[in-house]
Amino acid sequence: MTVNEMLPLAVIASSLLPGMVIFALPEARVGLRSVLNLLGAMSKLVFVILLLEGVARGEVYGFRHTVLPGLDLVFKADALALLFVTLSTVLWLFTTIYAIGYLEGSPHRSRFFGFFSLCVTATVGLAMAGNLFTFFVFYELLTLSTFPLVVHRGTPQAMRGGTVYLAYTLAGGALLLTGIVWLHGLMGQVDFVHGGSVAALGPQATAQIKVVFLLLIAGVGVKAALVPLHGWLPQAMVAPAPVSALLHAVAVVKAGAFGIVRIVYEVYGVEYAQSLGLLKPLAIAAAVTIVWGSLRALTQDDLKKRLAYSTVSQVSYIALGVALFGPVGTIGGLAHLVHQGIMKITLFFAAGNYAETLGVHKVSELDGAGRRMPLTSAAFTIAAFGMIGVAPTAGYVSKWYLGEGALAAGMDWVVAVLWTSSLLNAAYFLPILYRLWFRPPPAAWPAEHIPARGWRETGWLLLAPPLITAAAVLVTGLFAEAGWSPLAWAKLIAAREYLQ
Amino acid sequence: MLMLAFDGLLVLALLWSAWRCLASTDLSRAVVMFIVFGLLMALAWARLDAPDIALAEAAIGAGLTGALLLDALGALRSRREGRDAPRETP
Amino acid sequence: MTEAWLEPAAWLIILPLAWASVAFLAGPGRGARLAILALVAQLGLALELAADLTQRGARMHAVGGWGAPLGIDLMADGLSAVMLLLTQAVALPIAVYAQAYFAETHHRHAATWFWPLAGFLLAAMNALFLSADLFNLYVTLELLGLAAVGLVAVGGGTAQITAALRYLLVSLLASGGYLLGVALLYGAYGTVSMTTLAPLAVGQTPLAVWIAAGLMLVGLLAKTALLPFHFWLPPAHGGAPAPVSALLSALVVKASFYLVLRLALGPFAMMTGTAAGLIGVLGASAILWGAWQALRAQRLKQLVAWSTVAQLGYLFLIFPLLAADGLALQAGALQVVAHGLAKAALFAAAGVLMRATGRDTVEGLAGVAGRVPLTLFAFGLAGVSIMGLPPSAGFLAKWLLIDAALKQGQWGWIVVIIVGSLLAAGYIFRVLRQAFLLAPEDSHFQPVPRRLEWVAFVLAAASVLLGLRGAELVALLGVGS
Amino acid sequence: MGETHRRTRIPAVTHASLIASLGWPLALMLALWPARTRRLAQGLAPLAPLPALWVAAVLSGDAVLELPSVLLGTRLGLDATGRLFLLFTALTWLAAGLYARAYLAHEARRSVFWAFSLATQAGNLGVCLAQDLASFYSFYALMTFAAYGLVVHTRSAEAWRAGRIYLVMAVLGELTLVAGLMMTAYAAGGTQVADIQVSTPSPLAVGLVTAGLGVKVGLPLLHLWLPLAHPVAPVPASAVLSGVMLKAGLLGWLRFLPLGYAAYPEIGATLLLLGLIAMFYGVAVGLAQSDLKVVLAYSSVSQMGFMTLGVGAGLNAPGLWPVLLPAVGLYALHHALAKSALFLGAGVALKVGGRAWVLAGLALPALALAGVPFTGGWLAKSALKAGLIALPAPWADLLGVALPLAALGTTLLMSRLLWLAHRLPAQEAAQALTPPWLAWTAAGSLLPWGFMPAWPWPMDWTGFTLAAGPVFLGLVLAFLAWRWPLAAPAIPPGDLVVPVERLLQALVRARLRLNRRAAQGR
Amino acid sequence: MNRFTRGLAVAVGVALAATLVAALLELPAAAVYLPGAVAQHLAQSGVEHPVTAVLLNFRGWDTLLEVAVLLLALLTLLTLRGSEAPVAEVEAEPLLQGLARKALPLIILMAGYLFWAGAYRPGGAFQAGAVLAAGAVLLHLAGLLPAWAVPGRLLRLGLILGFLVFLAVAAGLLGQGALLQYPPALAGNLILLIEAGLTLSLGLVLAGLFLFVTGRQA
Amino acid sequence: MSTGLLYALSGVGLFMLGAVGVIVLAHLMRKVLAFNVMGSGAFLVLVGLAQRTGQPDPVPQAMVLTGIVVAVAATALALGLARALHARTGGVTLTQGEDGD
Repeated sequence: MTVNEMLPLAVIASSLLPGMVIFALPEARVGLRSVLNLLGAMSKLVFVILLLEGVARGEVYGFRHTVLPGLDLVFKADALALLFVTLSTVLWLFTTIYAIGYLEGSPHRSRFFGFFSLCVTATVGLAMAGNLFTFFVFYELLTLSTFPLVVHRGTPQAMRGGTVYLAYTLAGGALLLTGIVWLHGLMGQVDFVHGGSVAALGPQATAQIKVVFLLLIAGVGVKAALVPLHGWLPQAMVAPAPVSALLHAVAVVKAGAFGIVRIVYEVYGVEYAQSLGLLKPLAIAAAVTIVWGSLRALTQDDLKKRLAYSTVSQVSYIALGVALFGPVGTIGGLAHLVHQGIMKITLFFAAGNYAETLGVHKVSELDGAGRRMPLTSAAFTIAAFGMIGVAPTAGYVSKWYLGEGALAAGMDWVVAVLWTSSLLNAAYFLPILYRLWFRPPPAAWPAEHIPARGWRETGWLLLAPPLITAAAVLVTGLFAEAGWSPLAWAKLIAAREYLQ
Repeated sequence: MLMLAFDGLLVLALLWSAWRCLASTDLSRAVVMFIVFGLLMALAWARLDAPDIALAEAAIGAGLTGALLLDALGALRSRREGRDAPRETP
Repeated sequence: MTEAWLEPAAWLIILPLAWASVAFLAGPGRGARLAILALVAQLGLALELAADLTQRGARMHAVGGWGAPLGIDLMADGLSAVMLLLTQAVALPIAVYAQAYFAETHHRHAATWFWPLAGFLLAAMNALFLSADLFNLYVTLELLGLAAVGLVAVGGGTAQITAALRYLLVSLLASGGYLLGVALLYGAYGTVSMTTLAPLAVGQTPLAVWIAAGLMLVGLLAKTALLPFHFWLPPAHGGAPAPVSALLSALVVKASFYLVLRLALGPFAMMTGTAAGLIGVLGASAILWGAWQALRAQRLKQLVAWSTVAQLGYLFLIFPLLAADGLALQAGALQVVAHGLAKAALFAAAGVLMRATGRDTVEGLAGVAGRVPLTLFAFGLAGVSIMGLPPSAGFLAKWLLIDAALKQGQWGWIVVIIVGSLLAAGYIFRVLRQAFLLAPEDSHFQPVPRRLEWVAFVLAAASVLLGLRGAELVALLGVGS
Repeated sequence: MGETHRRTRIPAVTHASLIASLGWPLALMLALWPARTRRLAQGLAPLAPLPALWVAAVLSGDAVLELPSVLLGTRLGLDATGRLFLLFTALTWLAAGLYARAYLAHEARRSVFWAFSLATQAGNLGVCLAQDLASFYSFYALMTFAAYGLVVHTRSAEAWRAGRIYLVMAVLGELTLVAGLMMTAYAAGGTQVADIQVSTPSPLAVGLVTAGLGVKVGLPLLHLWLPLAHPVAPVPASAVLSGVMLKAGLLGWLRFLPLGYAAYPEIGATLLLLGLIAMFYGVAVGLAQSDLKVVLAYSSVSQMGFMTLGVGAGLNAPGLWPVLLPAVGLYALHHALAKSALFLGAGVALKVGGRAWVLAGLALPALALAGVPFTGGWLAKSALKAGLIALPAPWADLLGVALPLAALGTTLLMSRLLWLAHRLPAQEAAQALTPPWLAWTAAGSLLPWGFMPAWPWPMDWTGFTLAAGPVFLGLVLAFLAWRWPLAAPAIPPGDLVVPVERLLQALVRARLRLNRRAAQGR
Repeated sequence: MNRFTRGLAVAVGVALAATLVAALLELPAAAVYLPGAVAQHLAQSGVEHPVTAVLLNFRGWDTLLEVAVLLLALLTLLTLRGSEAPVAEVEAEPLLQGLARKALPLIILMAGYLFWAGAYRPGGAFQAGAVLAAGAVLLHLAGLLPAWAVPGRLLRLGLILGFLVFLAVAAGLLGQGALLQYPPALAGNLILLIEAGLTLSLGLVLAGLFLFVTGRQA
Repeated sequence: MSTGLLYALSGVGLFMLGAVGVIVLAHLMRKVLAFNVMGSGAFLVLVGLAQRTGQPDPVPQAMVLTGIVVAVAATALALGLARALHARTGGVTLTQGEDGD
């Protein structure tokens, strides 16, 4: 086995193995568990950096293992995969730090961190999947490994959330499976290749191919929380904050969005999908989701639920970007994959900080929290502005490219969608900011757990991650055109997708 | 021809005894009918040039099975309830 | 080639018979260590046989040196090798499990003759998988049936005895039908050797043979608990002690299924079309009905047993899909193996959960996630295979099944498969969900031997990881077909 | 995108100055956060605009800073328009800052004010320097959102209400602007101002940009926030809000509308019409006000109408733009200076009462606004008029009548202002506020002369009469109104916002009732 | 079981029987004729009686497994009765006792004959074992032989001996090329050995089916 | 019609009689009896059909011997179970409607 084959596996193993060991660890081994966690996260980061460097040089990384005749488990670490892998890896590191602080002293931590590692394993595996089958394998693994995290608290509410989550995702998985097998039956192994391979089937299979597309998109659309398949996401918010932060804001929904990207670009091929007229419905679905999610977010008082509906809305930007036929929209969508991740994770970190530090879970209880926790609130503010799309944040950049892409694709109405969405984003984020900064704090917080010490308004493990990610929101937006930015990477991918 | 008539009668007897065995309302009579049936079967085996089976049928089918049935009949007739509470495996 | 006296196929039957006898000789409750030791050897033999077959193709072993049709042939091909491997692979861990399980005073009475019974059971299955003679198969079926009934009865409670009796009666009725079928076939062709019979039956099929086929298949379906003959299974499998349930659900029902498959591929190859479709419909109904019942079951083991009813249904979906491409056959074999491992794991885990909570209800599981996490993980892993989620072997089975259905344009089955998987997810997660609940204040948990937990885990992990090695299994299956 | 631009060798000092002009206010703002540096930062805060002033006044003309990796390719620099705007912006902020130091001497939440003020200032200055759309929008957004803190600074009920309305309108405006900019950039194929000014975006894009920025400018119907927000802010904040921040919108028009390159007759006509309406509407509603600062705010609506006319004319007749651009610039300068002086003065009047010297100090910029000859207003109006009368048929005549009438209105409004100030009861003696105000008033009256374009207006009596006549007539009317007061209808500040607000409230209440009913039904 | 299902079962049974009868009446002759093969190979089987030859040589494998079936039934019965001691003895019946005492030697003799005769003519281990078992049952009924409790080591050995011998022979002959492949020279003796073991064990097992169960309540 | 065939036909009748009996009869003893009748029927078919030409066939005869032993084992087992059930519940039938149904 060559290095180029092993490196993708190493990326997967670097979270899988620590996770397995952690499962077996007794509850009390906090130190060892933390070391294992961080070691895994760090080593994954190192592997990913090696991959990034290699891919930028044009190296090809991949691995293939035959499961059944004509059915291979394929990994490939191409530029697109690495976009997602890097995002997950970096955010996993921060979230792990955050989770160590967040869950300090709570029960069942071995289980939590075990499944947490498994989730990340699933996410990177999914990102590096080289064919539909492999994608599906990790797609389902992701479902399974997130369930214990959703129900982690063991309350009836958590159970309800978990049940809804499962019902949606498993049903989605079933649709996806049907689509995959169908396609498999039509053309054998469906590897992800630039420009897609379905076009080779020729015109007589068009009707079937369209149905398969519907199945596949509906399947991944559940995780991507496309309306009306989004019902699980707000329910899954009963999970602990780090879970909501990394998984539901980033990993799981992104898995769906990422699936859409792969299916459109590398299974169907964007030109072919366009010629079949499949992109416009997708764009419409994404647009509806964008607006609907925002509308629902408006009326939520529970902070995490509001953020969840916001996720519903924001993730569809990615699908929208994909559906905009042309490189600019693609760049916007792919950049948003990263941008939304860092913005939303910041928001969830902050929400978790309010909950963990002050016992505040509701928007209406946030009055004056900015004075008590200025750093957290500053991070929240930056991310919220990012969500609205205010320059110079990351959100602005992705929205800009989406808008330009829409115009280039002749879908001017998308600009109106973006406008509406931004307006609604402002309508549900600005009141929060207003409460944070401009309302007087209450006499006492609902349940203040962590006292402020000097400028440290909460535990440093809780404080550092949101600050770093908030800084990233600014930096990725501000230096969007720099060579190392997510946007630049997205441009690289778009160039490869559209030039080949 | 005579043998065929005998065979016919034997077959009828077999069917009849089997029917009685299953249909009679009295269980002990049923068991007795079964033993009769077994013996008739032994005859039938003999008619089929199968003396080995006839022997086995007489000894095992009618004899041993009959004894088992009679013994079980006695046991099942006694309407004593179980001494111990039924054991359950959790 | 090994010496003749080292023939693994023969030893796979002799060995369990021998250790069963020795265990009997050794006295009540004895024989565990011997059994485990022997099972290690059996697993080795099965592997050896599989390796040998892959290298040199299928082979016959003429018992007594006569050969069919006068004598009895043992036949080892890919399908039998797969079944043999599965049997030994499940039996070994379950034996380890049983040793620890019955060591508890609470269960000791059940263990008196467990080991000889288990030995005969395994011997019966191995003999069945190797036999190519219809009457010999009848004897192995009876041997298997009585051993299984005996194992069901070892629990000793009213429920178990009732279940055993019902199981026995069904089994006897079924083998009666089978025997009559054999009688008719012998009358029609003058032989009971499958290899001799197959070309004859295909060449000329009088009405009596059709009836024989019907009788035999119906009998076997009843033994496999295909809907509507499933009624005996949930009490029998749900009521027996955990290791017994594991053996029964994982292996015993597969034996009669194997026979159905053998017959359908061999002497009764003429039964296609409507008959196969009918079996498929029954399978589909079993999938749905079994899963539905599992969703409603109050008791944990009952739930797992109903799950068996449902999962067996998948096996019968392959009959309408059997085709030259072999996809459906592969699907069936994979499902047998996947379900075997997974169901053994589920029952093993259920045994642990019951012991930990002290009762056999789904509701009583609240809070066990914190107490026996490994077991729960095992339950979940096995569930993955049962639900047919990747990368488990169960997934590969369902994949192939869907693939086969698509290839033949029989869409209906796909819907059934998918819905069945979702229902399976429903009942598996019903358990997991309950386990993750906060433990009620008044609950107390008993400690459980670690070995029980690990066995469940190993079995479950095997059923999932096998999904990565499906190619090997399929290659083995291809030997001699 | 940046390739098309002239790359010139620019000394490091230029880069440093450009960065400092924006970085210095931001650095001061951040320095307010730690308790250790807070006092120092507060002390230096009034001087925050100095680097910008240096850039505007001293730096050579082609000062450009290109940062291709920042945002969508950032280009900061100065052109003639930018320099003018930067100059009066920096100056006004300087004056307001010095004024604020005295104004806030006893204020507890000083540092909060300074923080928002510095952020707003950085945005405002940045807008002047931005030569590409992304950085312009970034600074513009920074300014808009930070100014919210200034609007609600007093935390009074009116302030919250004004803040809310300000924010809603601002967000609507920004989003519309972004949508318009997207289309514009798409049409222009780049994000640089230089690209956009020579492109022909779709009328929709132009309309969106116009409307988005129009919120800031206070176009009629988009002005609703203005009369609410400007008065409730602390006086120095009002001065910059009304004085220079409105001009940021104007600058946006100048930057992102292809003025002088492409004709958009319909949009131009609409703007002309809206400008006209604004001129009179501001006056009419302003006259019905009884709060000094509200009157001034409506005056701003009215005055921005003049500049709108200029831009509208430019869109309508691109050929006129070379004449119009300096006039609009001059008008912006003049209004910035006069309006901020008036607001600062109003603040003094509210503190010390309607003393004579206060009234005199107020009268100077008030007369300038009215366009009395030899004031900055006169210069600006003359310059604008020179451009406007060259418009095609209906407009030239219409404006020929409307402009003097508008001057009459302005005079009336200013009289009303003075009258209201006069009625203020005398309170404290002169204050620390006074020196910065008076100095600024003086500077403001002189500065426009320095930016006078080529002599626009025949220096004959007709001209004087046309300029002074309306003023005189207005004064007479004002006198009459003083002697024989009419019962003017009382229009609440924010005029149309009141019914709109009621409607929205009713909708929200209905929605809540529905929710409650649904919850009960469950 | 409701009336409908009963009716259905009866109807299906009758229909099936009728069809089957019709099918049998028109069944053509079988293609394979095994009796010929049996006769042909009888000489090499080691016995002269064809049924015994089939039972213990040609299809000896069936017989081996069949013995296991018997053992299994016994095992299950043993499992069921658990470890409880037998209940009170049956009352002795003088008349039956006398009969039994007289019949016993006769029965043993008959069993011996049947066992011996099996090689040449009808008879064999099964019949002999059955006769032995019948004798034991008779003894029990006469009150001369108590019901059996948990089998001791010796009894266990007796019960399993025949099977073990059979199994050992089967396995031992693997070296010949296949299970139960008797060398022609040794075939007769080996079969005799097996039959001897089986007669003993089958007698005990069949008796056990009765004696382990009878007279007790569970 | 040969003797073999005649007995084979009667075997069919016995088999069906027994099979229906096993299903229909409630009392466990009767079920056992019916099972034995059924088995005998099958044996008759096996031997009778093979010998319908009139020639004795040792192969099915040996099979039937095996079958008889199996049947007696099953009978003993069924009776043992029935007795155990009776001892525990006093019942002599399989009550319906338990978990399974």
